[in-house]
Amino acid sequence: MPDSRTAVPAVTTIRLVYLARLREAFGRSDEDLALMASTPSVGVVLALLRARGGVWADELAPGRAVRVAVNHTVAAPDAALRNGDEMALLPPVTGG
Amino acid sequence: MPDSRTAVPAVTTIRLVYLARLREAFGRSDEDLALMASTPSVGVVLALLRARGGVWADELAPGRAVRVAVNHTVAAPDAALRNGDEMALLPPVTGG
Amino acid sequence: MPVRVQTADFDAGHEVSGLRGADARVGAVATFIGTVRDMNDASPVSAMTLEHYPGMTEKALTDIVEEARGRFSIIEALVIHRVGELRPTDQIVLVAVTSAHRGDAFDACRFIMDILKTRAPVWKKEATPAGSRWVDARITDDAAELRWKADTTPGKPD
Amino acid sequence: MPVRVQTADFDAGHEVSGLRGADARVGAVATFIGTVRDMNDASPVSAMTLEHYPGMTEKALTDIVEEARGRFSIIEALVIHRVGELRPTDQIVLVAVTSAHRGDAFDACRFIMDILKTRAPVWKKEATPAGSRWVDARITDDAAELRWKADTTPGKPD
Repeated sequence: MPDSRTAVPAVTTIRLVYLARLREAFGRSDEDLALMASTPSVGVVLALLRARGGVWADELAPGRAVRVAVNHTVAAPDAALRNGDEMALLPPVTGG
Repeated sequence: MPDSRTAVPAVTTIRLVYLARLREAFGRSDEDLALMASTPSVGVVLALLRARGGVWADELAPGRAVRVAVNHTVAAPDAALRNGDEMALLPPVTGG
Repeated sequence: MPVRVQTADFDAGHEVSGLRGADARVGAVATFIGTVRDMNDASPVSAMTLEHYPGMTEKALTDIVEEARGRFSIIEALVIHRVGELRPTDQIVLVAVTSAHRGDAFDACRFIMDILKTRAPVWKKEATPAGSRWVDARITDDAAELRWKADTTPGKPD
Repeated sequence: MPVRVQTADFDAGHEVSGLRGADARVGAVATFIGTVRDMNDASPVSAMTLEHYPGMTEKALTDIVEEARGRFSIIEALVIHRVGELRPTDQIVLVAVTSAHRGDAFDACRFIMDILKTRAPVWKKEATPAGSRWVDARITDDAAELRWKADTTPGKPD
């Protein structure tokens, strides 16, 4: 059993969900992502995804109208992420 | 046959209609009225009705919220009346 | 006919379906139903009688619908106003409007109701424990009409 | 439940009757139905698919209804949003609100629709002669939401 004073690096695993146009652009509806960052946030994940380049960098470029929801609630870039959170990327909505 | 140059005094007969509270106050729903005035108008008829005194004077006192319609269209006091016109007295409406 | 005055009840769902028809230009349907409450001005109401001025009511409602057509981009509009004896929870009035977009449907539906409230020659007499009474016109109804008045010319009060 | 997301069609008349129930406090019922048009942005539309984010849609709609309850004096409210494959003239969304007086019913119904349009995680993909396309968010929808913003705090865009 690990001693708390010699903790292994914290791993935060979140589930990413891609909706509508983003689901089609990324070719997947969801994926799990393991984060090593000490204080994982929405902004950190967005930066990681942009770093994948190509369509990821295009669709998530700053200024693109993409909203983020964490556990079904709209969240700002500085929102913290906890293990097991569901972070969804939403294009502008067009229901109703 | 009367010669137009020696015309008999013009008689204008109108139908008066009383609605809702006014119908109950006046104890009648309608009546015919023969007017001798040379230029009969809504205002002339209102004055004639007020001159009856009692509930007529009360209900039609200047400042009371009574609307007049002539032939189903709201009319101002200076609106002219022609033979056969229907002039209705309407309390403030409360439908819908 | 986009306007009906009747003693019979109406089936709002059926009326709205008929108004929409199979018209695929319609993207928005706004509907209002007025119903009899069992309380008014702090008195219990057990029943009400709606009296109207036959002929003028139909004309006034038709004019209001035409005015709404002139102000808003609407496809169809329907007004049904009941008269006679009504009881709490009974339906009194239906206004339904179809349009391409929701703004026009909402605006026109509300416009028709607001103007109807101040111009349709209809009067309510309520049965209360203290006897029957003619309902007083609401100040708020005049205020609601005024909101639309900037660019219209409703009949002037005498 | 005042909020439902479903593929099945709905019977607006039946839903509104159920919402009113036998509640004699209700004096006003405002209803909005959104329907599929056969034309959008100058292209014919033969069908559309509505995709949503299960779980969040229900939560967003429930939050919007709660916000309406906080802002307006309403008795009951119902929102039904369909998802899946729809064709022109099909019903998409129903918003129905009951209240004592018409101002609150109209305001709350419109508020719910305006906010739903900008916050419910639902997306339309249209089938047109040029192929299928995701519908662009309307500037007018953002403007409609802004009308209500003075005293509310909707989720910020990222």
